[in-house]
Amino acid sequence: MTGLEVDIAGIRMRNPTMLASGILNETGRSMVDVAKAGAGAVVTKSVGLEPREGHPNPCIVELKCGLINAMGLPNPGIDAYLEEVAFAQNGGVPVIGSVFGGSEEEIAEVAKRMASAGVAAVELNLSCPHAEGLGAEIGSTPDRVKRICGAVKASVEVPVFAKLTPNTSSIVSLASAAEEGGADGVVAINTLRAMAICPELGRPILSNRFGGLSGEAVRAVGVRCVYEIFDTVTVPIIGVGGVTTSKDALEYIMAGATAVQMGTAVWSDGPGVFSDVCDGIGKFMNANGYESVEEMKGIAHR
Amino acid sequence: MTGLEVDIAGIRMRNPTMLASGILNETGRSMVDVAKAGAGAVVTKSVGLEPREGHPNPCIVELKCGLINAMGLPNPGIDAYLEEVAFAQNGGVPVIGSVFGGSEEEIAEVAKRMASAGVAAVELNLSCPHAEGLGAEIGSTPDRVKRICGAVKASVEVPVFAKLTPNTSSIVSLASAAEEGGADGVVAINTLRAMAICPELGRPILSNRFGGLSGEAVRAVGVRCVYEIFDTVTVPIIGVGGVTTSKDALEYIMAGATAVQMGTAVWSDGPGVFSDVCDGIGKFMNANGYESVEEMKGIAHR
Amino acid sequence: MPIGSGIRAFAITEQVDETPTIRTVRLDGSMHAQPGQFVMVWVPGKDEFPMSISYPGERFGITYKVVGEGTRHLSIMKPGERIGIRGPYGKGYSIEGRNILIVAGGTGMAALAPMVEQAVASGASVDVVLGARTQSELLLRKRCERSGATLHITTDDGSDGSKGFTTDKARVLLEVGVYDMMYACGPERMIVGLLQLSRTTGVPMQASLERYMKCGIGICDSCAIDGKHVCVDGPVFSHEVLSKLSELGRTRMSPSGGRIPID
Amino acid sequence: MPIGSGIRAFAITEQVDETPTIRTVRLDGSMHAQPGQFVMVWVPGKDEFPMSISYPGERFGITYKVVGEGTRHLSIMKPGERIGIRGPYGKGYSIEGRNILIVAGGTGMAALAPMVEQAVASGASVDVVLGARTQSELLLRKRCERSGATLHITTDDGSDGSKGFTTDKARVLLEVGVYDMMYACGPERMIVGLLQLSRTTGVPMQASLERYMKCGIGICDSCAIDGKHVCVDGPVFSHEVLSKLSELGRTRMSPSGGRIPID
Ligand SMILES: Cc1cc2nc3c(=O)[nH]c(=O)nc-3n(C[C@H](O)[C@H](O)[C@H](O)COP(=O)(O)OP(=O)(O)OC[C@H]3O[C@@H](n4cnc5c(N)ncnc54)[C@H](O)[C@@H]3O)c2cc1C
Ligand SMILES: Cc1cc2nc3c(=O)[nH]c(=O)nc-3n(C[C@H](O)[C@H](O)[C@H](O)COP(=O)(O)OP(=O)(O)OC[C@H]3O[C@@H](n4cnc5c(N)ncnc54)[C@H](O)[C@@H]3O)c2cc1C
Ligand SMILES: Cc1cc2nc3c(=O)[nH]c(=O)nc-3n(C[C@H](O)[C@H](O)[C@H](O)COP(=O)(O)O)c2cc1C
Ligand SMILES: Cc1cc2nc3c(=O)[nH]c(=O)nc-3n(C[C@H](O)[C@H](O)[C@H](O)COP(=O)(O)O)c2cc1C
Ligand code: FES
Ligand code: FES
Repeated sequence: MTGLEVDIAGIRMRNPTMLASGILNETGRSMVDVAKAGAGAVVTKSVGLEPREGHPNPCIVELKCGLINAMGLPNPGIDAYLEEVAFAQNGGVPVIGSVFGGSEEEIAEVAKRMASAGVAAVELNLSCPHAEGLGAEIGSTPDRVKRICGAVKASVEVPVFAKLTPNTSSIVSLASAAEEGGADGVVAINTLRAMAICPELGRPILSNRFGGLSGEAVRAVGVRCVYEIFDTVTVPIIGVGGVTTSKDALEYIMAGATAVQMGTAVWSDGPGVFSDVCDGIGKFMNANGYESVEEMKGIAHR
Repeated sequence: MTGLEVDIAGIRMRNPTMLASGILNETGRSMVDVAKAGAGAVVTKSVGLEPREGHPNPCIVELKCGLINAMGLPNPGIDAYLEEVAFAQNGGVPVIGSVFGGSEEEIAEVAKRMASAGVAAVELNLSCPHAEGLGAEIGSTPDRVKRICGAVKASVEVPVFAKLTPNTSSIVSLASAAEEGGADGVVAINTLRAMAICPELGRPILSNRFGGLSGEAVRAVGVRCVYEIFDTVTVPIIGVGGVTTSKDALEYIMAGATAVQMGTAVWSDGPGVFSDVCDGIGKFMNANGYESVEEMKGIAHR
Repeated sequence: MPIGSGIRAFAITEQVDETPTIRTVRLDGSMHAQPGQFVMVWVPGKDEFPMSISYPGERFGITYKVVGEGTRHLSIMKPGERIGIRGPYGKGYSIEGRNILIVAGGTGMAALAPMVEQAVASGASVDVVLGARTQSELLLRKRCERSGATLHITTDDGSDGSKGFTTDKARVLLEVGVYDMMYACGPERMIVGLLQLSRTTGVPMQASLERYMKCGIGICDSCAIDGKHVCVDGPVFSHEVLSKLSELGRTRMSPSGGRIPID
Repeated sequence: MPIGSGIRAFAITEQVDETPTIRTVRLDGSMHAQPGQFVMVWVPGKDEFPMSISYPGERFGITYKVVGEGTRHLSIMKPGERIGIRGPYGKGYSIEGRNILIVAGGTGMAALAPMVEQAVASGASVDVVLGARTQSELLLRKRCERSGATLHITTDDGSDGSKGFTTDKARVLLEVGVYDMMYACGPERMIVGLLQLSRTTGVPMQASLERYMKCGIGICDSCAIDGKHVCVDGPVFSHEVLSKLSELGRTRMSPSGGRIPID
């Protein structure tokens, strides 16, 4: 691995940036476009067994330094979605399939079907903070995380990444549990459970009332989580949350991330943000004498 | 109570804004100045039994939408600090004494001495995210929170407020525990555990590495916490985290807060922020036909 | 995709019946926008949906057809009651040329009315084709007449103007007239028809599309059409872009992201 | 208290010995600041502390006395190594008047050197009293001489200039000269002495204070003096403010917030 290339659980990426789940990945075509815009890999939307409309509108709130979303895991069901996954392969970068479900068995089943579409890995959404009986509601205890990872590992051949919630007193114990369950990597962080109220209307803005905070606002929390996890687990870490500039990505990498994902930055800066971030990382490496991204990984622990 | 006045656990405040603990409250004189600038009450710095220098510098990081601090609970010890508390009474607004400690007994003892200086209430810092053996390290389980509140209640006559950590999967269970332990109110939220790394230097900026995120970045998390707590506990709630404008304060009040505290806004907007926020609340009430702050409390739950 | 200002609440100043099924709501505030841009309209407790700004500027307004729960609730709200608005969003029409043809079908005139006025004000000669199912559904007709544009009415049932579709009238006009640009908003099959005319006559075109929208800010992908996002890349697209859209007139996405055929 | 830009890393370009105990470090970058403003200097892994900007502009620099761990570590850093800087912070000197007296004691000239140059450049007639314990510790003497100001040296031990304190020399100058403004930076007892002279002679004064600083941005209260915050209300204060400070020359706060007497 030299320059911007990275290897994560055997998946080779031309650069350490990925599209985060839930952003511009309802359609295969959008994922291809994001790949063309420079992402090193794309994660799909989180998909379940059956079609789901998600929460009614309003499902997004724009803040000064981020977004709150309560999409509620809308998706057409894994079988219909496989067509989009197949199309996404045209982007020429690894496609990672994000899946969710209400039980070990269900998640394992969705993961299995997802894997059949030739994804490079599956990412388990154990962390959505606003969907009843799903996401963080089943991913907040180490025991459950371990069992889910174990079940999925038993059903797919590709690497399995567990995406973890920061809405906990110890993300480290969730990461350790994922590793014990056999996960090949952990993804941190999903959104922080949050709410916005419109004073004039005297009510929460989101139809679901609660949503997940992302963007600039959460970066320092995400970097902290990755730093903590790196001290404890040995599997690779993918950093997510508030990455908009190369400096942000470097914070995650130096905290211990092998790669980073970006979501909200696609809103604030457009899909060009992937190549901007990669250019910035490249320039930083030149200016500071680093020859590979790997070399910078976790150096803030020295 | 009409207009901006509020009553919280029997403490009458001319308006619903308070200075948050740890901000411009090392000296009595600064607290008086903040009271003169318009705060309805002032909370003192968190104080322990013995003098403590806190963490070495750097102990603050400026972000685009907030601060990360790792002051590390510096304080001259309760006995020396009582002089500052006494002076603070000259501000003409209620003074709330914030205390911390490493055990039930220690916290109860500091609270007792604090109460002797004539504070209107004591606030228990069970939530500082960056001090070993203190704050959140002892305030993250319901059981411990309940016992600490019980011990303090047994040692002081004034109302007791428990300041809670958002770095948990359920702030509601901490709030319920505080209520069960006899707390007269809960304060939410303290800072989110966070980190910033300087890429050029390849290391965390804070000497303590970990710190607490405050300001704009955390408001949506704080509002969510207050909203959740209001659904469960009956004691009054004081909302903290990212309040800078009257709109922000109204979000907290409508989520269920009786009053709000401000810290980081003193940095971004100066101490004049207290009267600005109060003016804004007053104008909003006039424009929207509310006659008291109380009337707006929790209306986002309708 | 600049960072927006979030939801703002506005009081309703009046509700005006435009047709038996279409109303205009005016709001106590101002909103400056290009013709063709839209806002997300939050009817508290009910729904949030995209609507073109039919009256930009002071006391701005939107003109909506009652088609479901959200719009029905909006229609029964009284002056003084408040709704939430975020935006303006998206890319609107850009006014180009001295001879302009504007084609509006159904509620399409809601988006195009400010365009008609601004085109006339720019000194252009403006022909407007306004079509509806029947006479009583002709939207904002008086406003168009007052603007100084030349109005050509079509109705499906022949109750006013020429019987037939807007595309029929547009074909005739394009055959005899010389136009620099055609602007359209209406049902997708109308857009498809006009795109065909644009191709054969060589008159360039800008048309506004509709897709199910959730975020409105280019992040959720629910309004995607061949990788373009109606909320940020549109809703107004040029004929160059429109000609490349394989999904145009064929499929759209449901709220769950499944593909459904366009009727 | 505007929102700052956070810590930035700068490479050291050179370290220059100014006196046996004081060095100047120049950095690869630019920093525009008023005379008297300061930066927080982060010596990675060691400490972060406030330092006046002694060389503003391109290749900016600070001039520091080695007094403890942090400054000692800074002093052994080599060109190419990097430190973190945040700022500029605080309120500096405002240049006023045609006849100016500048009084610098100890490391005080670090803050005042840019002031001397700008005052001369403004066309004012500038007298500078530069004092130190002994001749070898006279700071930035050459730079003052080159500036065109009139230099008056004092040393405690009489090894150069007049024997005695800067306050003694300032008294003499104030008695014979006519000054519009006096500027000072140095030990707090010097400031107290000059404030007394300012009062008796009626010459207004601006002086820079030092207090233990943690945040540097007006939030932690550790630099408080009678409710003023040296980091944001100062470090430069006018004689009006200085005269009202009951703690001036008496007490300061330790890192734990306890009050300790000023030596
Ligand atoms: C850019 C844009 C501009 C529009 N401008 C106008 C306008 O000026 N006037 C007007 O009458 N209509 C306009 N529409 C259509 C309008 O958004 C729908 O009629 C409205 O959402 C119906 O809401 P409802 O709750 O009453 O219907 P529902 O009962 O929720 O649904 C009825 C139908 O309305 C459409 N719809 C519902 N929700 C949405 C949504 N979030 N996004 C897109 N379509 C939706 C769907 O086709 C659905 O099948 C516009 C749509 C778009 C995308
Ligand atoms: C606004 C301002 C401007 C200053 N400008 C200069 C300058 O241009 N040149 C110069 O040599 N010195 C200046 N100082 C003093 C300088 O900050 C201290 O000498 C330096 O902090 C010592 O650091 P250390 O780690 O070597 O010492 P330590 O061993 O940590 O402590 C030695 C002494 O230095 C002082 N000190 C230490 N840390 C701080 C701190 N965070 N804030 C304030 N004082 C501290 C204390 O008096 C302490 O007792 C200035 C101070 C302030 C407040
Ligand atoms: C609109 C939106 C939808 C999201 N949907 C999903 C999802 O379906 N599955 C998931 O694991 N994370 C989802 N997330 C979380 C993101 O993948 C990411 O973890 C989070 O937004 C933090 O990264 P960011 O700050 O770069 O956006 C979503 C985020 C947003 C903003
Ligand atoms: C510099 C600083 C010091 C703080 N010190 C304390 C403290 O000593 N005790 C405490 O309970 N909270 C402390 N806090 C947390 C604040 O009281 C408050 O809970 C938090 O900053 C969120 O509010 P804000 O966004 O208005 O700042 C501190 C915060 C900051 C920024
Ligand atoms: S509505 Fe979400 S991307 Fe367009
Ligand atoms: S150093 Fe913190 S207030 Fe001045």
